[in-house]
Parts: sequence; C-alpha cells; structure tokens
Amino acid sequence: MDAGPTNPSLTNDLHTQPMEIQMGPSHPSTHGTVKITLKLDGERILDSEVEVGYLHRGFEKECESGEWYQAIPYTDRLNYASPMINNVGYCLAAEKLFGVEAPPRAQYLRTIASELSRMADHFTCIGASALELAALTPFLYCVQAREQIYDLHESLCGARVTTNYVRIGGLQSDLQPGFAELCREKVAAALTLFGDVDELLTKNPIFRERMEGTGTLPADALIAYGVTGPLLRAAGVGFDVRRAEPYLVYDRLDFEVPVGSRGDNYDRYLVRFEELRQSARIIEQALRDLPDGPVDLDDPRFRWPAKGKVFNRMEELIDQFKLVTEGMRPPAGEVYQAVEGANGELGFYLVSNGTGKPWKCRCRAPSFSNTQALRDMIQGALLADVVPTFDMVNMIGGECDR
Amino acid sequence: MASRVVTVERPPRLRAVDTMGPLLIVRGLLVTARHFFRNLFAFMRGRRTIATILYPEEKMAWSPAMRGMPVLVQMENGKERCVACGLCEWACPVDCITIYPAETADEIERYPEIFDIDMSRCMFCGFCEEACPEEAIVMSQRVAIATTEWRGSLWHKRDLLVPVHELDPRLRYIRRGYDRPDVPTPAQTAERLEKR
Amino acid sequence: MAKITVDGTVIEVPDGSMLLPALLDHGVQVPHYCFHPKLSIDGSCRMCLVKVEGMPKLTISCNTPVRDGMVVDSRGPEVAKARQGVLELLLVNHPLDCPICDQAGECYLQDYAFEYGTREARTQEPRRKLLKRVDIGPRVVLDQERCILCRRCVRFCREISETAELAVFNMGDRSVIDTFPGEALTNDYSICTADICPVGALLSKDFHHKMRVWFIDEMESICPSCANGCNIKIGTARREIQRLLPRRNDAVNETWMCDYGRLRYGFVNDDRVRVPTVGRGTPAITATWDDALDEAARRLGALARTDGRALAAIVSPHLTNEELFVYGQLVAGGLRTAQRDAAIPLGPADDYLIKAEKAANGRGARDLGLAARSGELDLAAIRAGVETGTIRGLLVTGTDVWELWGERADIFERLETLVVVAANAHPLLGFADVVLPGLTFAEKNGTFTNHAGRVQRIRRALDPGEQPSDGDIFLALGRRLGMEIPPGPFEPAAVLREIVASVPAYRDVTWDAVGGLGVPTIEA
Amino acid sequence: MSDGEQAPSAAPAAEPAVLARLRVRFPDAIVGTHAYRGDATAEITPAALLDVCTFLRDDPGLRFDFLADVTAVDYLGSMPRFELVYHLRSIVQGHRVRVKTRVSEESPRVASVTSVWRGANWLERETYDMYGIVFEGHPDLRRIYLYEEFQGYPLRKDYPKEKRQPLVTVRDVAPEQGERTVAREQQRYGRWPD
Repeated sequence: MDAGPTNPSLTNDLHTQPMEIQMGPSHPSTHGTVKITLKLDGERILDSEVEVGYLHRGFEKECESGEWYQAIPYTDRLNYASPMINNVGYCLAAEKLFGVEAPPRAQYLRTIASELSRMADHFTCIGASALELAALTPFLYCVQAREQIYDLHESLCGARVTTNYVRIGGLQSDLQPGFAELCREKVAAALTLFGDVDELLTKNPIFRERMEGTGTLPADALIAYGVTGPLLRAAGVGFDVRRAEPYLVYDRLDFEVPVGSRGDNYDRYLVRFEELRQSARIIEQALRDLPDGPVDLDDPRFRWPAKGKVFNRMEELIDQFKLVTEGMRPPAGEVYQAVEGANGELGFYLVSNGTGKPWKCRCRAPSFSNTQALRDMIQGALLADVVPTFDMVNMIGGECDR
Repeated sequence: MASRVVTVERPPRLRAVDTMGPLLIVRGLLVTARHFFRNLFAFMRGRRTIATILYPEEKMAWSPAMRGMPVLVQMENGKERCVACGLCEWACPVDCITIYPAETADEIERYPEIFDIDMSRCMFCGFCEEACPEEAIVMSQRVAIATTEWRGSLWHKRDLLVPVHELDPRLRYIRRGYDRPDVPTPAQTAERLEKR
Repeated sequence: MAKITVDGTVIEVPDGSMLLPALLDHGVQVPHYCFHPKLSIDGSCRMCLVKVEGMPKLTISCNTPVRDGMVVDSRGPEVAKARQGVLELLLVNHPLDCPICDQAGECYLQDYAFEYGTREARTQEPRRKLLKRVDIGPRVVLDQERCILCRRCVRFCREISETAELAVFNMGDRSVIDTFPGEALTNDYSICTADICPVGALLSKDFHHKMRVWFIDEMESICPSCANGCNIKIGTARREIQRLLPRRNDAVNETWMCDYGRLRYGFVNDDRVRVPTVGRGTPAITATWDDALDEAARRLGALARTDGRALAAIVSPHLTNEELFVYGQLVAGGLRTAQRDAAIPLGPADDYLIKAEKAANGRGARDLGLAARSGELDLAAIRAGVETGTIRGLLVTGTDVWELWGERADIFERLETLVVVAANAHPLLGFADVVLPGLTFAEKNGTFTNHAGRVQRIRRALDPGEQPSDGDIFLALGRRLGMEIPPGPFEPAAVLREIVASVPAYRDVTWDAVGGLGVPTIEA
Repeated sequence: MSDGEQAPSAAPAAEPAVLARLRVRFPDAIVGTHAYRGDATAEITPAALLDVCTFLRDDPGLRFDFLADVTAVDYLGSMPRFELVYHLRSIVQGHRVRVKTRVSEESPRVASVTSVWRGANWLERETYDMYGIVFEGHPDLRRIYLYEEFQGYPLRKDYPKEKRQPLVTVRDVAPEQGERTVAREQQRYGRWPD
C-alpha cells in the first residue's frame, strides 16, 4: 500500500480527539453539588455544560403545603452560607403581601443580621476559593472568622447556621443583653483575621496569576444572563438592590457599593473583600442607631401573641391557637420582593389566594442565574481557570435547586 | 441616599521582585508565625486563643439562646407538663412530632399517652417551643442525637422528659420575651380600644 | 318578598322570615351562638346584634322579623363594639382550656373571638369555678365551666329528641346546664347536643381526647348503618376514621344523626381482612389475589357448569348500587343462577331517623332486582336448600347471613363451596373455601339508595392502597367464569350510567347530580 | 416599602408609567394591569409575548435589560390553567415590571424569550421541568433539575407531594440518540486558533 504523507487516515490518526471529562458532582472544587462536563482540546476548554440539580430539596412544594410561617425554616437552607438574608427576604415579601411593616427595632436588627450573613458568605467564598487554589491557611483563617459570625448568629437566635430568626411581622427574639459589645468584638476579631488573609492572598503572585484576567465576561453579557451581585459589580455595574430599591433601613445608612474595573476573578475577589468592610461599617452604624422598642408587631392577626399572656389570658390563648393552626391570612394577591443576597438579587415571588397557605412561593435564586453564565466565562479558557471562576461564581446548591 | 458606588482599587501589576520565591515565603511565614506565637504565648498564659476545642472532653460554651433538641419539661411531681394540645405537632414544619392524647384522673384531664419525636427529621427550628401554650416543650442544649440505627432516632416520651431544674437556663432565656410588649394595664387597653 | 338594605346593598328576602337567617342565606357574616336553623329562637347569646335604622338600640337579628324597606347595618363600629363587649363577657369566665378542649379548632368562641373580639384581655380576677367532667350520660360528657349558656342543647332535647333531660339551673352568674336530678342524657340522639354545642361544654365521649380537629380530613358521605341514609362527614386522620359527623340535608336528616350510626365506624378501622385466604381450617392459607380468584372461580364454575340450581348467591345490602349491578351481572351471567336474595339485618326503629333495616342499601338491592321477588327462592328458601343439600355452593357478600341464619355452623359446614367477600374478620369466614377481602363504605366511591328511594353519593375517605374494590373482585370473577367483560378497572361512574340506562326508576340520576344532596328516584 | 394599598382591580388612572406606555403601544395585547402593593403588572396575551418583551427591552424609555425571573403559577381549576410570570428589571433606569401571560392546560406552549434575554435559557428550562410548559423556539429545552425519566411535573398542583417515582435502572439510549452519540464521538475538531 502506498501510504504517502497526504494520506487522510494518517492525519486523522495523528490528530488528537477532544476529550470529555466531568468535573463533579463530587469534585473537591465544586463546593455544592454540580457537574461540569468539559470538552477539552488539551488544556483548552472547547465547550462545557453545567448541570445543577443534585439536591432536589422540594423547597417550593414544601412551602405550598405548609402555613405561611412554616416556610421560614426552609428559607434558611436556600443559601446556607448566608441564612439570615433568606429569612429576611422571605419575611419582607410576606410582609409586603400582608401589608404590614415590622417595628423599627426589628428593621435595624434584620439589617444587622443580613450583613452578618453577608460577611459569613464572603468569608466562605474567599476561604473556599483560596483552599481550592491550594492555599490552606487562608481557609482556616476564614473559617475561624466565620465562626465569629456564627457566634453572633447563635447569640441572636440560638442556631449557628439554620437560623430561623426572622418572623413575619417581627423577629424570633429580642437581643440578649450585651449583644452590641459582643458584636463589635466579634466583627473586629473577624476583620483582624481577615487582614491576615489579605496579607496572604491579595498580593500573592500565585493567587494573582490564577485570578487575574480569568473568567472575564463583559457587563452587558452578564446583565443579559441575569447575573447580579459581586459578579456584576466586578464588571463595573454599580447595581445593588440595597441601593437600587432600598429595603429595611439601608437608605438611612452610609455605605459604599464597591465596583471593579476589569471584571475578572481578581476584581470579584476584591469586590467581595471590600463588601466585607462595608458590611462591618453597616453593622456598626446599625448598632449605633438601634432604637429601643418592641421587635414584634403588636397585631395578633400576624404575629403570635406574647407567651406570658397566652398562659393566663383567654383572648391571647385563642389567638395563639388560631394563628398556629390556621395561620395568618393575607389578602389574595401577588408580590415580588428582592433583597441583596450575598451573591446577588434574591427575590421572593409570593402568590396568595387568601388562605393560610401560600399558593406559590418562588425564590429567585441569584446562584442559578450566575451559574448559567459560567459556560461563557470559561469558554476557550484553560482547564485551570475553571476552579477560580467557579469559586468566584460561588454557586450554592441549596438555592439553585427547587 | 447615603450609598455611593466606588471603584475598588487594584494593586499595581506584579513586578519581577514580587514573584521572587524567598521573599514570598518569608512574607507568608510572617503571618503564620504571628499566629503561631500569639497562640503559643496565650497558651502559656493559660488563655487559649485557638478556635478548636478538644471535643468530647471539652464542650463548647453555648449561648443561652442555643437551640438544641426539643425536650419535654418534667415537673417536680415527675409528670410531664404537656397536655397533648397538639399545637407543636401542627406547627412542626417537618411533621416530626406524634402525639396520642389520653385522659387522666388528674386535675388537668389530658396528657400525652405517646409523645414521639423523630429526631432524624427534626430540624431544630424551635416552632414547637414557640407554639406551645404550656411551656411544656422547650429546646434544650442537647445536641448529641446520633444513633447507630434508625429506630434510635425515634425519641419517646420517657427519653424526652427532662426535669424542670435542668432546663432552668433555657426557661430563663425564653421567659425574657414573654411579656412582649409590656402587659398593658386595663386603663391602657381601654384607651387602645378607644383608638381603634 | 321584602327588600331590605344591608350595609348599603339591597337584598330580597322572603316575607316573615327572621333577619338573621335571611342575612346568613345571603352570605352576610353575622356571628351567632344560640340561633340554630332547626331549633326554636332563644335570643340568649346577644351575639347577633345588628343596627336597624329607626330602632333606638341594637337589636338581635335572630328574633327580628324582616320588614320591607328595613335598613340594616351588620358591621358598623357600633355593632363591632357591641360584639366585642359580648365576647369579652363570654371570655371573662371561660376557663383556659383550649389546650385540653376537644372543641379547639372548630370552636365558635375561638372563631368569633379571633374575628370580632377585643384581642386583649383586661381581667385580673379569678375565674368562676364550676363542675368539670360531669358524667351526664353514657355518650356525652359535660364541662360546666366552658358553657356559654346558649341553651341549644336544652332546646334540642325538648324539640327534636323530645326527651327534655337538660335544663338550665340557678340564676345569674351561677347558671349552669345540667340534667334533671335522677335523669341522664340517654336519648338516641344525645351526641347531637355535642355537635350543636358551639363551645366545648358538651363533648362526645367517643371522641374525647382522641384527635385534634385540625388534623382531621373530612369527606362527605352517607351513614352506612341504616336505611335512612343520613348525610355525614367522615373525619379521618392517621389513616383511620376518627369520627362521623352529620351533614345538613333537609330532605333526609335535617342536621342530625343517631348515636348508633355515629358510633358504628370501628369496623372500618379494626379487625379487617386484608389478604385473601384459601381453604377451610384455622388458620386458612393466605393466597395471592390471582390464586384466590382462580380458586373461587374454579369452585363456583364447576358447580355452575354441572347444575345451576346447586348455586346460590347472597347479596350484601352494604354494597353500593354500582357494585350490586356488576354483582347481579356476575350472578346471572357467571354463576348462571337465579337463586339470590339480599341478607338485610334488622333492628329497632323509631319514628324519626332510625330505620329498621340496618344496612344502607337494601332499597338499592331491591331496585336492582337482587332481592328475591315472589316465586323466587328467598333467603329462608336458600337456607332450606342448603340444609337439604340441593344447594351445594354459596357466593356470599357481607357476613350478615350468619346472624340471620341463627349463627348455625352446621348449615355452612354442609356446603361444598363457600366463597365469601367480606371486609372484617367474622366467624363465617372460618367456613369459607375462599375469602376475598372487601372494602368498607369509607374506602370506595359509589351511590346508596335510601329507604325512600333517594340516591346519594358516598366518597372515598381512606385510601385502601393496592387492595381492589368489591366491584373489581366481581369483574375479575366474571372474567374467570367466562363472561365477556372488557378489560379495565371498576369505574363506578360508568356503571351508574349503565344502571340509569337499564333501571327506569333511576333515569334522572347522574353521577354529578347525585354528588351534593342526592337525587330521588322516580316511583314507578 | 409598600405604598400600594390598592386592590388588584385598581383603576388604571393610577397605573405606573410603564403600564401606560405598554397600553398605548399594545392596546390589543394587554389583558389587564394592576399595581398591587406597588408591583407594576401587565397581563398580556401569549401571542404578543415576544413582541412585548422585545419592546420592553429596546424601548429607550423603558430599557428592561435584565430578566430577573421566569416562573409559572398553576391555578388549578381556573381557565386557562397556567400563568407564566416574567419579572423584569431595568438596571440602567432602575424600575421593575411583571409581565404575565396565561396558557391552557391542553396546549401549554408559549414563545421562548431566549432571543431577547440570554438568561431566559435556564429559567425556561426550569419552568418546563417543573410545570411542563413548552417554550417554542428554545434552543435546548430539556429537564434541568430532574432526570429525563421523571414522570410528571412536580410543581403542578395535581402532583402529590408524597408521590413516588419508579426506579430508573439502566438508562435506555434511544437508537437515534445512540447514533448521535456515536456521531459526536467521531466528530473531529480543529486545533484551537492560537
């Protein structure tokens, strides 16, 4: 046989095939359960497909089968890294539907709780990304800092992660004495620890080499994908629900919305970093301005009556029974309420048919839209860029799934 | 509006000197060494600063607010305070409580013949405690509920009963919020009703 | 008709009626305790106060006749304040019993206090102490502290059961409900007093401390315990029937039901036969459904082929019309015998709701031609046939025949083949060659025809799971006996259409129309 | 926070500018509008969905460049049964609107808005997965959370919460799907243009 150099079968044999590999669903770097199917040409990513859906929590179905108040613990588990923000988002949406507003003290405490959760989320995100880029020590510091925040969660509501703190029309409980001092001390301790992380990471050339210039996507593409939060802000768009549609007391507080200039992973890291400092500022201001007064709405149609009266007064006992068994009854209607979650716009769309159970309870999860853009972020990049990009997308399986 | 959009400052581009290995190592080591010595000196002075504890010899110091597993309050006479009203059973989002009420000859005529909590379903949300009109089920500070077989996660009434004095810290904590807002005097109430 | 204005809208109400029922019929919510549509007017609770223009004070709407041109304010501030006052007075002495009271959850005191009350207690004084847990009758328990003295129960005992055991004793704030000395609340309708009690003062002993009402799912159905066909609600929770409650149907049972029917539901929960068995002797051998049906068909088919007169079928009057219809087809087409009769248990009766036929659907069996007509073998003749040996095989549905034939083992031992379809464990099953588990009224859909020929729906309140319904059993037996039955499960709605097509008296009945309060059949 | 105390049937006189503008531009497509609790809402006919969405994105006075959410609501018992809900936001101009359209149970089909907002891709896949609504023109309409063998649509109101799914053992590859896999495996790629 005459096998010349132009023989097509030979060129075919010499040509490498693109390789399909699967990252996840239990790859160490995919915190949260997600599978990324990559098609590689050597180290280059030709194409990828991101698959979510490994948790199957049935969040919406569970909410539809319980009373309005029974959905609150389920929201803890949406973004489990920042549970308080989900509590706040759901309760704000429900309050909007009911047409009530929590007392000012509760509003301030919810702000504090939200910002604490945001700090915990950013600690988790930055710590985990450092870990997945093989830097173990910053992860330990981050987790230790997060523990400080969780101590505050515990002081507020008695649980470290599954908080179930916010109620429709109020809060689960008022502050314990000495919370303000504890809060200042713990936040300061967390920020000190974070200063160490800063020293270890921000100027570290290895870290920068991995982060700089990777995962970039222009702002208009991010908006078209519905990406929000630090990812969008790193691309230079100053969109923050706290600023665009102020809720709680954010319009009364002084804070900065950090934006990046280039939109790469490094900018995302820096934006998160700056948001941590801003969260600490917000907490400090909220603690300073915290008014006295009740934390619960004094309206037995929505908020369970005070326990002391339930024990020895007939009217309140009846209210307790009716509220627990039949739940609070909103007017029929629909509302959408967005809050700024740690990863972007966290919206709740509630539909009521006037009964004690939600007809629909929909969560607009920021992670879901953010993860969708991952494919474009890593298109044509190197395999090694997947890890920092995915880390900065910070997908949380709990809120991604239904 | 007091919020502003501010562009974060990026550190200058990497210079050649930044990528030099030994310098890097020294800078990183300085941070970790600081932690090491701080922990060491604190240890020598008897005030530990490291975050980990030696479980199970050491236990974490919980806040009084800590919500552990729900337990039943056992009164001084050895009986449960629960009257099997079923509010906790209904309020529980995950349906982990099962109560079968029965009648007794006591003054309070009803008691739970069976009171089971499926701890494998319980998510420690605390709604049972909040719903209870008798202060009979409270969140304790117990968290060790691991078992080796699934039947062990079903806690029956006799396992759940805890003497009331052992629950004192928790009861003190939840009683703080009982009179929210302050119980109004009859005159205040009359005034409020007038306003409505 | 009179035209009255209520809260700004004009409604038309019949002349001479009282204001409260007129308002309630038009969907105007007016709270009330003592008023009951089937009882006389008492006017004692003062809860239904409304403002009528031209009257100097608020007036109780239950005892105010409508008048053309009346202007009524049912929810203005003055009315709301009066209601708050009434409720506050009612709650002043009400014990803090919600946690231990069975009424909690369906208590009118809770409902109205939540909706119309002051929401805030302002009493510090101790509450009135009265007797609790008074044993006033075999089926009802009284709690005097919870009573709000609406006197519904007193009027019920005077006007409906006409036994007048209850009365209000003492005066003023010492008033209490009690039975007359030496008497007990023993009438046949006594639990109805617990139904109409708006609070938890009178409670059914059967339901006492059994289940919180908010866990109960209710399903509209028909009482299976006598031929009257009282409309009921089946309350289920934890996959069991917790209680039966009457449902208003003015054509059948007003809003009442007898204690006998109300308490007879235990057979649904307990002693059920769930798996088919084959062979006499104890314990019988459990079999798969296919094997049991094969065995039943083999035994019955052998007799049907040799001699049609050797087989007889006993019809249960507890089956629905639809099941009876396919059963009739099975008897005529599969067993090829005309020897069948319904085994209808009898019992005491009164002149109100309680009927002598202690089964819900004896009328249906007669309408569908499954009870023996003159000249055919009736139940007694079948028994004689069995005793003389001419009848060698029986297909029995239900177990009433055991009692009707005097609980005589020797009759059934004589049989070559006995196939029983029954829902509960019973002595009769010990003589059966094949036992096929049936379903009870609470587990199936269908219709019953009551003594007066009213066709009424029963609905599935409990899910029987994988267990086939009686209709499926009859279809499966028919297929095995060579009848031409298209494949597919037993569909009551489709069978009812066949009944309507073939039985003239049922020509007005449709599945949907029968769903509410039932449809009367047409007398021939 | 919630200034809109109007009932859903508020008079259109008080309606927000976005809705007024839509009403002028698409007089026939608007089924109804409301601003309950301050959320501007327009219900439109399904046929006009794509046009309305394109208009909302491109109109210089509106600029709804951001699709926050797509979901459906199952109004079991009413006709038509499903309602699709689109939450839009203008990042540039800072306002929000909710666009809704109804589709029937018999033909749950509606045009896909992936051509208007890229982010609709996954959101529509999710709605398809949970409610069985088919988005015509969607580039890749597959289940996103659940596996292909899943029976039924879990968020429909007639899907029982406790329902069990049959176990799926070995995934059967349909013949044509198998061929496609083989074809994909044999496909050649050029080198990355460095």
